[in-house]
Amino acid sequence: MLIAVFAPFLAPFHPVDDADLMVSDEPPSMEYLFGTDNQGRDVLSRVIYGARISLSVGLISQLFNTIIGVVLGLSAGFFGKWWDDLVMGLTNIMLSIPSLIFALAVMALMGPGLFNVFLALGLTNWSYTCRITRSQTLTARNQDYVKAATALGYSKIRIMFTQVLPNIAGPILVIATLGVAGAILLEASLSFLGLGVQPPTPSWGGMLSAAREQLFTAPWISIFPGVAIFITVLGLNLLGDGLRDILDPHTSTQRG
Amino acid sequence: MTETELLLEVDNLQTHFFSFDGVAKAVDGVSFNLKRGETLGLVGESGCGKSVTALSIMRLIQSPPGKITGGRILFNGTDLLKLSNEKMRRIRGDRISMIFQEPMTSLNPVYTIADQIKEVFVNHRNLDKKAAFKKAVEVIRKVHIPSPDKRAEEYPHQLSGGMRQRAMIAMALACNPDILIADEPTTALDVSIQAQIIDLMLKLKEEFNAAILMITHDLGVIAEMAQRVLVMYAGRVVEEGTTQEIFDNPLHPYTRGLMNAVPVIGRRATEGRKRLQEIPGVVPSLFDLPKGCAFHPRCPEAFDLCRKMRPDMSAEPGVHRAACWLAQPRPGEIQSCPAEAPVSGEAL
Amino acid sequence: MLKVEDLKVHFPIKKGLLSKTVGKVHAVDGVNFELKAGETLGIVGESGCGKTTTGMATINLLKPTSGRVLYQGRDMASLDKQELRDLCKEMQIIFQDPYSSLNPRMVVRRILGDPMRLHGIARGKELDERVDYLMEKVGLTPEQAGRYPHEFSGGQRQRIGIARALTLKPKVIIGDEPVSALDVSIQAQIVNLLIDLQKEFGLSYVIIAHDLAVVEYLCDRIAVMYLGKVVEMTDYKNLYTCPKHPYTQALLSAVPSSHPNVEKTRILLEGDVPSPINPPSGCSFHPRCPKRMEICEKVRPEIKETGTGHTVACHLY
Amino acid sequence: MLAYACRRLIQFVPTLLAISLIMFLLLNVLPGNAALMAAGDQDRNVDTHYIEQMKKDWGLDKPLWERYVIYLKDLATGDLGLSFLRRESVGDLIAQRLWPTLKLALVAMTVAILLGVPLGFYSAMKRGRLADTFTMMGAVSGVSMPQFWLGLLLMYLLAVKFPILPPQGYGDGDFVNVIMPGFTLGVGYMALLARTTRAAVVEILTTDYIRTARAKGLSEVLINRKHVMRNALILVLTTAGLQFGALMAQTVIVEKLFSWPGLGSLLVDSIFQRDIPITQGCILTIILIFLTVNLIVDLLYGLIDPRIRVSYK
Amino acid sequence: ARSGGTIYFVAPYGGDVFSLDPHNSHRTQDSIISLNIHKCLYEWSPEKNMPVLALAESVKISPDGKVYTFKLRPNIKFHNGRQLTVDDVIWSYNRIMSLKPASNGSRFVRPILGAKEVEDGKAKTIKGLKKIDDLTLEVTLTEPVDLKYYLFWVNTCILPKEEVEKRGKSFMTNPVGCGPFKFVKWVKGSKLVVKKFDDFYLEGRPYLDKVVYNIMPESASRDLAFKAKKLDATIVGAVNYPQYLADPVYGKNLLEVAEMFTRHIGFNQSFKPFQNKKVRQAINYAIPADLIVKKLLKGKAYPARGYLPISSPAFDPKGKKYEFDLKKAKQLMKEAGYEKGFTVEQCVGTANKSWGTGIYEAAMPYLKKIGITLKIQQMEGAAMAERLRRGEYQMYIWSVGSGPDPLESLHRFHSNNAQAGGNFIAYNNPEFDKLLDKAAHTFDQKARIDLLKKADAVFVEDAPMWFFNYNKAVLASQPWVHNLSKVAVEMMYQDMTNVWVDDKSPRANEK
Ligand SMILES: Nc1ncnc2c1ncn2[C@@H]1O[C@H](COP(=O)(O)OP(=O)(O)OP(=O)(O)O)[C@@H](O)[C@H]1O
Ligand SMILES: Nc1ncnc2c1ncn2[C@@H]1O[C@H](COP(=O)(O)OP(=O)(O)OP(=O)(O)O)[C@@H](O)[C@H]1O
Ligand SMILES: [Mg+2]
Ligand SMILES: [Mg+2]
Repeated sequence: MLIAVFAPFLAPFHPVDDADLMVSDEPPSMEYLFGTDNQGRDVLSRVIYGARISLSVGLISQLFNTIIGVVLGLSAGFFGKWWDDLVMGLTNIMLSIPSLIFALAVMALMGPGLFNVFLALGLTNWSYTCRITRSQTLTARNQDYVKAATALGYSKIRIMFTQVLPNIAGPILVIATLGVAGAILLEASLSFLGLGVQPPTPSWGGMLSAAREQLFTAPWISIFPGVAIFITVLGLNLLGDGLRDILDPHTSTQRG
Repeated sequence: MTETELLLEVDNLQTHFFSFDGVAKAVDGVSFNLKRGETLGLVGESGCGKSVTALSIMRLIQSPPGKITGGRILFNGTDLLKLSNEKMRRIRGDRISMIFQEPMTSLNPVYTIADQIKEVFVNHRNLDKKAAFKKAVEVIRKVHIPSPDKRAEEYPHQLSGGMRQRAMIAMALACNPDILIADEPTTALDVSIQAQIIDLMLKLKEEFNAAILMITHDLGVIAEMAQRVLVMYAGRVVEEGTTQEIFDNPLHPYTRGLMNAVPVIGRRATEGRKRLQEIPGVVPSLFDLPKGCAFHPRCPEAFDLCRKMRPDMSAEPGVHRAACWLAQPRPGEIQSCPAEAPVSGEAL
Repeated sequence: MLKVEDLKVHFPIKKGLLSKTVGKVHAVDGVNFELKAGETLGIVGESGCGKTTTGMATINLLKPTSGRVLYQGRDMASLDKQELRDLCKEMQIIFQDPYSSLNPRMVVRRILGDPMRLHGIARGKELDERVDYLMEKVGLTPEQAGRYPHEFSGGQRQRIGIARALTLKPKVIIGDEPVSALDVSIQAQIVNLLIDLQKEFGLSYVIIAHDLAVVEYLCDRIAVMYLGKVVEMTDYKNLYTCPKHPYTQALLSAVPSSHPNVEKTRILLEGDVPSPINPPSGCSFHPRCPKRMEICEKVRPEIKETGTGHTVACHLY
Repeated sequence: MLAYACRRLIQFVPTLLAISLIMFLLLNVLPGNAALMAAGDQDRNVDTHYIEQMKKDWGLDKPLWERYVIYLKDLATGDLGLSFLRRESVGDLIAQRLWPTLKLALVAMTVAILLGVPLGFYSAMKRGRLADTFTMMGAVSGVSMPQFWLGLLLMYLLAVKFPILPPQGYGDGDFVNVIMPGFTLGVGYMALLARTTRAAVVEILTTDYIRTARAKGLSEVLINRKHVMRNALILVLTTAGLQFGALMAQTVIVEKLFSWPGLGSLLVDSIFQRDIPITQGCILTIILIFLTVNLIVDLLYGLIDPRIRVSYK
Repeated sequence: ARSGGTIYFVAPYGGDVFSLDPHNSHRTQDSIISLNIHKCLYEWSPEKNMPVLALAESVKISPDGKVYTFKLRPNIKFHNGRQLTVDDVIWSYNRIMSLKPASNGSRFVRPILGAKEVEDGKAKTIKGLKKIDDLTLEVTLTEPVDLKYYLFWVNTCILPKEEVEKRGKSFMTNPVGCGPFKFVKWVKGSKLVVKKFDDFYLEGRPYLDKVVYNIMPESASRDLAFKAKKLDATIVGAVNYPQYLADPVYGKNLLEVAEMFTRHIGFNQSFKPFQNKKVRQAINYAIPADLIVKKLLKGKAYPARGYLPISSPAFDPKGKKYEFDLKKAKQLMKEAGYEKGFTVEQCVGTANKSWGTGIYEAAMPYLKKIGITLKIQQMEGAAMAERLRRGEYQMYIWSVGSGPDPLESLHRFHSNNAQAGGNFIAYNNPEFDKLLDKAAHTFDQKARIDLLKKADAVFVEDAPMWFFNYNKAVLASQPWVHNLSKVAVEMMYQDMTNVWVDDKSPRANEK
């Protein structure tokens, strides 16, 4: 995260403008710590700038996912009846359409662009969040404190947002962190098929797949973004596990 | 084998849980003994260490975070704490067995009742599957489950709570153990079912002549089942005696408080609604026990000494005794100059 | 004050993705009672007999399948939204489980304050004062209002639950097993608190419990439920001295004795409580009844008055 | 059980219809069309006459709703239509590709289960220790390892450096050909299953019935084998079932890498070529498989979990 | 030459083979294989770099260039054993014109008199095809075009009527032709096997017993498979080219040819700055095409001079070439009044490595120097094809076929060819048009070529595009493979008739 924010200060070169074809495909050296890519751009700088794109792809699209998933899941779980059936039907459909295919179709439809990548990924993966939110809502809805709120004359919307949502935020957050990792990887797959973030903007997935043919001739070009993805995914997974522990009422009550 | 044969001797048992917040001395120096054919009741409030005591005897404390840090558990003279895992495993379910509070979750949902009882015979008696099944049906019949052949092949979720608890009992008694530890066996059950189970246990005890360690927080159950009673508070035994003694002449203020806190059915009709006696305050956290006697902040009879020093048991195991300064001669030097002991309000 | 007439609550049993209704749970199957001002009514019965459901339907947390709940003569079903909200100020509920009945993400001050703000009972400084007042009333200190529920013990939480029920100054409080989850030593504190509050505020209680001793101690009149029906209703004295329904008798005898010297003759019931999905024909207690007669299998006994204020539904009388 | 299965099968219909509509709309508003693609790979002079001819022949000039109605009519008779570019029946095309993809997915799933489940189990047993951390880190790297990396690496190692496996291709359906792609595809899912298994086992280990089993004096080995395994299986099975659908759709990269004649590459190629009938057919097939697999998982569930078995009746 | 053995070849383009009925196919991928199963009147000769007679033994062309009289070889047999006659030719061409959906071969037959009427359903048979006898065919054209450049495409192959009708749809997957190899089997999406046709009309050929085509779209996998010796020959991608060049074994066996594809960036004339010729020229001067070819394409391309590629008969080696000259570029920009530069918002392109958005990326820093900023939009082929036809772009980067017939190639930019017809840049220059029209009516080969050279020069001077490069197709083969040829139309169009393997091949005796 920090790396992403401070990219301009950390990166030794500009990821796009400092391209120099004369030094393309240079292996790592003192000047270019991670080597250069086929366009003669500093891989280190691109990895650092790529963090911005990849993380924002992950975060923003996951934000979309989470909002869609939570709103639908919460309302479905809470209001039930035909609305629940409808939302669950939709969720099941989304769940069964392969996410890559759906993202692919959305991308092809909306055309290229960073924002569209956010949107495509953001529209794709909400079904899981939605299911979890709904099932959590169903559990939370039957908690005594929710009944108490009803007895105290709270309106449904108020109960939904003040009583239910804060209590199911934990699992949702955990899914969201894992989803960020998923989105980063999905963007990489989209890039593989040529529909990811627009060049020359560096994204890890894009760098990785752009350099896949050079895996054996110039391994540094793809290894470093690969490692960056690995570390991020690992970090997010650990963060997810950590959040799970922190937000688990069992552990937190024991603390008290 | 005489009536007074000593089966189990627990001596200064210490079981602690190690967590980030500190060490919880869940069981802190518990001593008692158990004779063949006897039912020993273990009462106390939630979290006072009853289950941990039982699990320590079975050596089933989750580790980490738990650990038995001291004491001895002599079973027929051998120290269970010194046995190898393998040897201990052979004792479990065979010589000492245990039933748990939650009959709903204590049975594996994916195996039939017979399957789960069979295991005991296969494990401890090396029976083949067929013979084990026969034996299983036999014990199921013993615990008065109707149509045992049919029920044996059913899954736990197909049985009612009471039946599941019977199945648990059948499983525990399968190998005719010397000691049966029952950890709140009826708490999760309805009153009428509870009566059935208590009745059953009493009958089976006669038949098997096992010793029972009966854990409960319901004094009524104790009154009906136990010959002797241990009262625990915050990880320690605070009073021991025969049931009669405990009910008629409780030594420890905590025991007295318990007795008076429960409404007795029918008493209102005869004596009118007398205010129930409360034990003020809350059960202390194990991480943060008060100095001196752990009960003193809630004790109506507490005095200076209680706040400074923890009282030990007033006598050796086996007689009516309590861990209270009121029930025993106080240490000489303090007794002589009680005024010198400063009252420290901060001890609270 | 509060009158429940032939209350029935049936839950549909749904199955499969098509949610076909395959049966009904007769959770509450015709319950009648009346609650007078300042009175305490007890409801006892075994697990699953419909006590909670009755309570929930009474304060309109559940919609009855049929029957009426009248509050001060007005049928609740006929009230509009605003009137229902106002009804909240009249009737409140205390839950059994002190752990799940408080929102774990809210501090106590909000738990107690929000409803009052919502109903415009108090705001600003006045609100804080009232929260402090309530805290003290239930035996907690005002300073503790800044804490989260998990920082309290079970007994203290139950006190908060009671304080919350009092926020809107209700006249009737329904206690759904308010002490069952508590330790013996804490139970007495809460029981005493309930009695004190009743005296002070002139409350009427409906206390739901399965512990006969507690109910007898707290309540003026007691209804014994079995499988969704009230089988016996009487005052506390009669309940102990002359229980009439065989089920009540068995229930009483099943209560463990209070002293090793008290010898009890137990009436052991056979079998388990039948499922409310297919209640037995006739008297629903007949399969377990030690005194069953032929008629019990076929005819459902009507509730009969067998003495002043003592009603029972049994063919023996 | 049979009745239950039938009922579930009938419930597929509305889902499939909804999906077909969504996908139909989505695909038909995509820019570009098959006729352009058919005019040649843009490598020769373009024949406009031909393009118009194509559009007419394929009905691309008709309004959208009319095309959907026609499509539905065909679908009702089990006809998935004719591929635009391949001029073959989509049904046949899919039939040819289905087995290779299923084979690939099954091998991958087997790899994932055979490696992932024991790994998760092991990790759960050693939870909190170093071995656990390492195993789970390995699992995460399995997830974040791009398939084409792993595939190429394996290919390099096992076909070039130590030529023990064919580098690519379907061969004549020989088993040796499926090993590498299957493994490549399976590793990511293995990691996922390892995590699920670990979580499931950790949870089960704290249940009361495991405590009961211990109290019975059963050995740890027996407890794990009998009591933990079966319960964990239930949870693992759901994950595996849900994942299977994803797996079927994620085969494209591996298929391209290993020249595997599967549905995934057919699907993705057809999207790029705007061959709508194939795309539709593939998606419906994949979803049908997904639904079927989940149905099977559900039914299997019943076999393993007696609690559910009863409710089928 | 040694007879026998099997060769493992590769079909590298865009996934599966679709159809082995060339009338019903439009893809390079399909033709690679069809080429060896089917035959046409003409075939491509790599040596002569133009089409030569194949099924026909001789041809007589009338002076006005409108009547061709073909004499077929007498010994041509279809794989089912039947003799091929003029009837088959006529039937095949009629089929091409009347297929539904339309056949991609139709445009090659359309110049024949009466073909269009058949296509439009107005006639049953093509009027311009006349059977003189079983082996003599008279073809009348509507316009004098150089028919060899039309009837050599495998899409115009001659098929046996009875087999096509018998097999119906399955003919596409199980074809019968008269080429050197017979179809054996096809594992969809993975590989395709053909085996020697013993009755092939050339005595003693083919040498090979079997050819296995592996369908391998991923270049990295191809590379590994080749190194694992599971491929006898493979097309080499830019990334691996230096490695192959340096390889002691493979380096000597590389076949290189300038393929007839011209990679370029097209300028949309409706974008104001691009209306100025000086701007277009400035861009041509500003981007170091040679350097990009060397670095990004690893030298695997020939920097472009004009539009027509090196292997085109009308290529002019002395023609004007825009050499990298930043000063001149700046000067031109200044003259054009764009000293401050401008931003090109829609630079469309695909993800292709050699002629996709990567080239924009490489060009960007250089264009920046003359003030031009690029905004890249990467998309897939289908979407791009539509945008090009609609003119919804400001710059596109693409590779288009620019051969083998130079006239046809240049005709793409004739003003009467619509944007949708391939003149994406909507080029319109009367001078250019005139030269092309004249060339079309000139039958003297040399004079015609000269006219076309001139036309290309006009085009280059106008600079409606940035001329990037002509693909250098590189075929690597194992040392035991002989007689593969440099095919300028498309390197992978390898006619296996003359290819043989020596006994060092691990598959020397595989049947
Ligand atoms: N696995 C564990 N980890 C940490 N602390 C534990 C664990 N098990 C028990 N404890 C602590 O040990 C103390 C005693 O617990 P125990 O279960 O013996 O109480 P109990 O008397 O059986 O209560 P209950 O009546 O509620 O069953 C409790 O304070 C509990 O917090
Ligand atoms: N929402 C529901 N849907 C279906 N059945 C329900 C629902 N709520 C309760 N029931 C069923 O209705 C019956 C009565 O339930 P209720 O909770 O009122 O019993 P109770 O007397 O309060 O029991 P307990 O003492 O266990 O709290 C039970 O059989 C229960 O399973
Ligand atoms: Mg316990
Ligand atoms: Mg209840």
